[in-house]
Amino acid sequence: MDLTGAYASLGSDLGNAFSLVLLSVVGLVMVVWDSLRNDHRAIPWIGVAASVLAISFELLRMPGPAEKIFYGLMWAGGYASFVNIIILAATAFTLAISVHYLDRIGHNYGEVYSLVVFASAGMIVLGSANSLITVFVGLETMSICLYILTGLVRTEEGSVESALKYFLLGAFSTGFFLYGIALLYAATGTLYLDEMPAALAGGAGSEVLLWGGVGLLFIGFLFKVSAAPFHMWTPDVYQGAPTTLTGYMSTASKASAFAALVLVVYHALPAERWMLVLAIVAAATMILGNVVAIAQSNVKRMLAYSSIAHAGYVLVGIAAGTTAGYSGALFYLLVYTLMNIGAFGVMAALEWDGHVGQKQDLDSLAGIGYRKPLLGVSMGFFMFSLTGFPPLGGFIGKYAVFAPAIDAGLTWLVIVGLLTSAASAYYYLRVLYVFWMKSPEEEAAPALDQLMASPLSMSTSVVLVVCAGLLLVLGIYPGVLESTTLFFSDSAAAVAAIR
Amino acid sequence: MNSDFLVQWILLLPLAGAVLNGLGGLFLPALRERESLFGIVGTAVVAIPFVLTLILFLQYSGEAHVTTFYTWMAAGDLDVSFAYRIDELSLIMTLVVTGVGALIHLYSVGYMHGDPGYWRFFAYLNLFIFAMLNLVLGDNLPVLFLGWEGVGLCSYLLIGFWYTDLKNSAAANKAFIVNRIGDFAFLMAMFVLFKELGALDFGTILADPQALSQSNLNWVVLLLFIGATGKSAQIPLFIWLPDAMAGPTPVSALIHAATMVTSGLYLLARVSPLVLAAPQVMAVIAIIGALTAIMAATIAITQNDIKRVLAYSTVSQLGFMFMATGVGAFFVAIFHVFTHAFFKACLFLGSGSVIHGMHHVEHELHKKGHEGHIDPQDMRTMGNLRKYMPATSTTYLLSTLAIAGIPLFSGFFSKDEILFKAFEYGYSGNTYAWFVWIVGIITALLTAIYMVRSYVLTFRGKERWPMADEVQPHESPWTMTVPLWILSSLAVVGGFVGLPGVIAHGEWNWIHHWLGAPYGGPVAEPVLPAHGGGFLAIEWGLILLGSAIAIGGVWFGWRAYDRHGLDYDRKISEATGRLYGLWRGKYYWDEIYDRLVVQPLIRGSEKLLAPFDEYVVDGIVNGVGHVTRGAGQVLRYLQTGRVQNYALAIVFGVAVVLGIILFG
Amino acid sequence: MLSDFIPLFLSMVMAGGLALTLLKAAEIFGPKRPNVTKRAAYESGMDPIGTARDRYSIKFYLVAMIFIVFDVEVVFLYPWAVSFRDFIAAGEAGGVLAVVFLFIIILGIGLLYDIKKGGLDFDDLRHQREFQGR
Amino acid sequence: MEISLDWYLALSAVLFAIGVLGVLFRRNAIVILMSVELMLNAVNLSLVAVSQSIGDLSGQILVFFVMSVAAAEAAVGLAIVIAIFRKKVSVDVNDFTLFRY
Repeated sequence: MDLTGAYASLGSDLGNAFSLVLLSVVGLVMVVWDSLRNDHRAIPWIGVAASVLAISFELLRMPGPAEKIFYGLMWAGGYASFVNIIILAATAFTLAISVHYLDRIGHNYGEVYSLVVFASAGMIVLGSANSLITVFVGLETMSICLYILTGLVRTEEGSVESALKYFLLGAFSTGFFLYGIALLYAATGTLYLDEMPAALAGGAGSEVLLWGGVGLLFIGFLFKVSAAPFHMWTPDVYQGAPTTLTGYMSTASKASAFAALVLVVYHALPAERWMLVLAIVAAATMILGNVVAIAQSNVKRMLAYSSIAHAGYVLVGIAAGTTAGYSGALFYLLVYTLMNIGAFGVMAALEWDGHVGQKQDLDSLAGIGYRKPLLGVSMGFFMFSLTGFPPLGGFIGKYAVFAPAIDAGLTWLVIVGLLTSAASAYYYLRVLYVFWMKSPEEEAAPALDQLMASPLSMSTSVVLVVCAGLLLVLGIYPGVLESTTLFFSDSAAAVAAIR
Repeated sequence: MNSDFLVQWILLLPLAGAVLNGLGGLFLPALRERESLFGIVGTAVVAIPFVLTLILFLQYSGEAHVTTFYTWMAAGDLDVSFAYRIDELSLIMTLVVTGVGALIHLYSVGYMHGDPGYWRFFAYLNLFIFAMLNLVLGDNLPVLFLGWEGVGLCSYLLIGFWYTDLKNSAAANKAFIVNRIGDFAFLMAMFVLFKELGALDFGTILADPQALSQSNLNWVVLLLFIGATGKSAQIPLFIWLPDAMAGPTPVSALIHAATMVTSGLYLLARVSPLVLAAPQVMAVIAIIGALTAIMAATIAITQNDIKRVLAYSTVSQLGFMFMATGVGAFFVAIFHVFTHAFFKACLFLGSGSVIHGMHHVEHELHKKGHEGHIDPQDMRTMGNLRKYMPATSTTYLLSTLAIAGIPLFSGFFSKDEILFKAFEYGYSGNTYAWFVWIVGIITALLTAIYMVRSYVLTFRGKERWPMADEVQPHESPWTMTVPLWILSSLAVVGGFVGLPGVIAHGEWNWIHHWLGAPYGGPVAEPVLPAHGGGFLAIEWGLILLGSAIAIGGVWFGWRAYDRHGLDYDRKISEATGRLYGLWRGKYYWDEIYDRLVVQPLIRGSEKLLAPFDEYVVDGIVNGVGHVTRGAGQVLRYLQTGRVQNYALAIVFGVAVVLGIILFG
Repeated sequence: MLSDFIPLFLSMVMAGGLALTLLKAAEIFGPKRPNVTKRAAYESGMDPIGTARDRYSIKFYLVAMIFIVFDVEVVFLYPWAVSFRDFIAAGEAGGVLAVVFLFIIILGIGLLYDIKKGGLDFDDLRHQREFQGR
Repeated sequence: MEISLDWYLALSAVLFAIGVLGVLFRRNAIVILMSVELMLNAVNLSLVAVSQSIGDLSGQILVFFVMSVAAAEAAVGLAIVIAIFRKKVSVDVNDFTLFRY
């Protein structure tokens, strides 16, 4: 075997994968720091600084051409940069809002932050993968960190229980996912995504192995993005996990899993056979998520079902099977990340020691808007955006995924989407109604006063304002949407050049 | 001055006011006590745009001017820009919105004094002005729709302003839900237009009505009209407006009388070339308008709540305007919008002043240990207020005469023009217009009667509240009376902008020349056959008839109620028998909706599903909501909490996915 | 084309059938003649004292777990060892050594964390309490 | 005698199915964990067999990753099971239904 020049491209590869390398190194530094100093004050801010640095790198890298790095295992630039920005932003926001929250619930350990950073590194691998190996490694790095984070509050029965559920079902779905990889490998003879079309064109493998493999592969993704009927872990896990980390799970991990799904269908599967499956799953997901969310009185659980519903909207864009649909889905993920991190951030700030807040019952939060105006106003932004009201980002996002689906002939799916998102207004606006238009109950007053005594932390306020502001900017200047379309022509050109 | 610059500030100032008042009040609780600050900011950000609009108006060259700030979304065919159109129609609407708006803001400074939500009120009101300006200035349907939704939202927030009272919240919800039905029709119309024409800006869609097939055109106009019935309170969607009186009175004056409720008329006038090309739909519009007008007028006669009388009067007057629209007289509809804005705003503000006074009475009575509770809005406890509130009384009387259509007052010119146009349209061979005309004549008579009734019961006769010799109301502060005086003077002279055709052959009908398409304006008109020389005599005859009806109505009402007071209601009720019950019961619209739509939905879902206790609110969408909620209640029980059931679901999903992908 | 799916069906049926059959078979055919002696725990012929389900110290478990993880990670060194000669031949020994050392350093950091957090301390009660208390 | 690829794939399918059924029907959380491991190893078998039959090494590389990931998963999984055993003194998954509906 000739290995001459095996490391020739290592330097430029490491440069291209700056965010990944930075996060991994910073994660290790955080572990070392935590072991030697046991000082959890500085640790989260190292992570925030690294994420911000990585975001600025990716912003500069994004307009450049997409390249394959590490022997074609991963992509860098363009599409990958955009996905990395979503993940890194979610990471930075989560680290910043977690500090105060974890302090209050008494579980502020250095490990938490390094686990978040490691999970993000896994997500970056997943979201820019060009090989099923990297998809698997990224997915598992992310998942294992998330299992631990879910069970962070070991002393709470609910937290451990949700960790167990998440772990068992996650491992179960990983089994199917891996089996899908094996079948696809048997059918195409390669694990590289962009080599699959050529292998299929050569007539290799049998139809059953191929499509069985694709189906099982989808299961893994659909589980991670909590699409129906693979969603059932979501409400239980989201309710049990620490609130800020729930926000992180519901956004960054979904974004990267969706990004990988788009990479798979865009690079590896030119045929249209999978469109119907995704369309049906999308319809089921939207209906189930929105309808059950209406019946919830616990805000965290309601937001969990809402995040299921939003996975459905993203799937609509992907099911369209066009580059416009993929770029719409990407844009939606960006918007969704901002609004969901924000919504969970508000709920985390409203969770306080005392009977009322911990239950996260909607009615216990009556009239909070006037007492904590920043939380009330920013929650207004997030809820309106989640509902899809103009001029906020959520509206543009819905447009971005629904319009390509109509072009692709999936009108029935879009009608389902529009009807269910109209129904979603009921439960989102009910939150605002309770926040602003309802007077608090007498018995809740002492607990509320206790909450008022603890001021909002600076970092939380900044994150909420930034999220709300970005939603408004994306809603008023949706130019970003057009730029996401470019990734696909870019990548396609790059693929063509390599072939 | 550069008109782009002016338009920009006309729009931005109210928005800035809303943001400043809202954020300032929210985040700086210490500031909330300083009412004058919010009042001054709130009023100035509407008054300055009024001045800017005046400048625009005076330097208007006769050419429509479109200002595009930036393109919001451009994807494929769809191009949505923040573009605003300055032309004759939008200018006149902007003048009304900012002018009347500024006066009402000024009035609110006094009216809302002492309310803990003072800052919130001005923030909402400013936001409303911003949304309304988007509605009237927008150059394409999406921007118009943005404003349309915005005013709906502000209306919701302001009706439910005193949200601690559950009744107000219910009224706000009702308005919101009913309006959503209209909005849905509006959206459908936009969808059809976009699908057929590929554009939504007025320049393109109005360029050629023939670009649409006749059936599509009919649908578009009908759907837009349904949208208009929601916002402008026509049959069958008018039921929210009387309940909307739960909001503070300046809100009723601004939103539910002068501006927002006329937006349906504005919309139809804006797309008048399309409407004219759909004559069948025009007939529907005219007949609905006529029926609404007479129905609301008959209800108004029986009401005792001063604001409800005015609310039904508004519904009735809006019916008049739709009558005009239905007979192709769009500019007359806008003319009536214009005059109605003055006298109805004045009437509402006057009633607010009265309520202000009666609140004082209630307060004093309470202090003196009086046991009973009086309703400060009930005319039965008022009487002889002109002695205590002379300014309010005079201005209310002037506006009453204006709405009744006494010659030379503003209402006379606009209402008479509507009746004349209906007659002329019928004369030109459109049979339904005769019906409209006759209904219009009767309604005009009823209008004069119920308005005089409300004036006489409130301001004349004897004091009817308890302990009247000890406790008396007093006149409101100047911030409230000044707007009353200004509005009432406008209500008196405002009609001279549209002198009837018999004078100088219509040459002095300024508003016709300003708006009408034959003179280069944006509002289309039907081409009617030329009439013979005798028609001038008919026109004079109609004017005399109109004057006679108005004077007769006022004379009758005055005689009846000044002499007999409240007793006369009983006489009317005896004379009309069962009909009176129907009127008093408001034709049982609410009950019918409840029986036919709301109850079946609720009962159906209750029988099928587990009992749910909360949020049993009336309203059609809430009924649907119950069904959806019910489904949610059932589906959530799939979530058993057992990990192996979830795993089973995954396996089921695997089977489905593989099944579809392998065999599908 | 349906014939294409026959192998899939067959393998599905076989898979499901065999699994169920084996589970059931053990239950049905397995002879069951329990008596007291048979049901007792085997403790080198002595009578069992107390329950066999005494809980062990968590430390055993911790060490076992750490051992498994580190043990399995070593699997990545095998391909390296096998192809090391090829790398030397290609003149890339430095590069591959650097990469492997990086790998080992990362494992080392894991070990460092473990030691510092008291995962390997059997006798230091202070550490133990801190570690378990969380 | 050469054993054809189909037999490896069939064996792998059988093992995988046993794993799935184990997850679905066993109550003990640790046995469920073992069943999951069985599923992963069934896949490993396929991967190695396919890799061998088409003469491509990447399948076997993936197997290394699967093995190390499985070890890490087992560590985390057992830690979670221990944590929940301390709270509820049970490893029966049907006892863990605090969150539902």
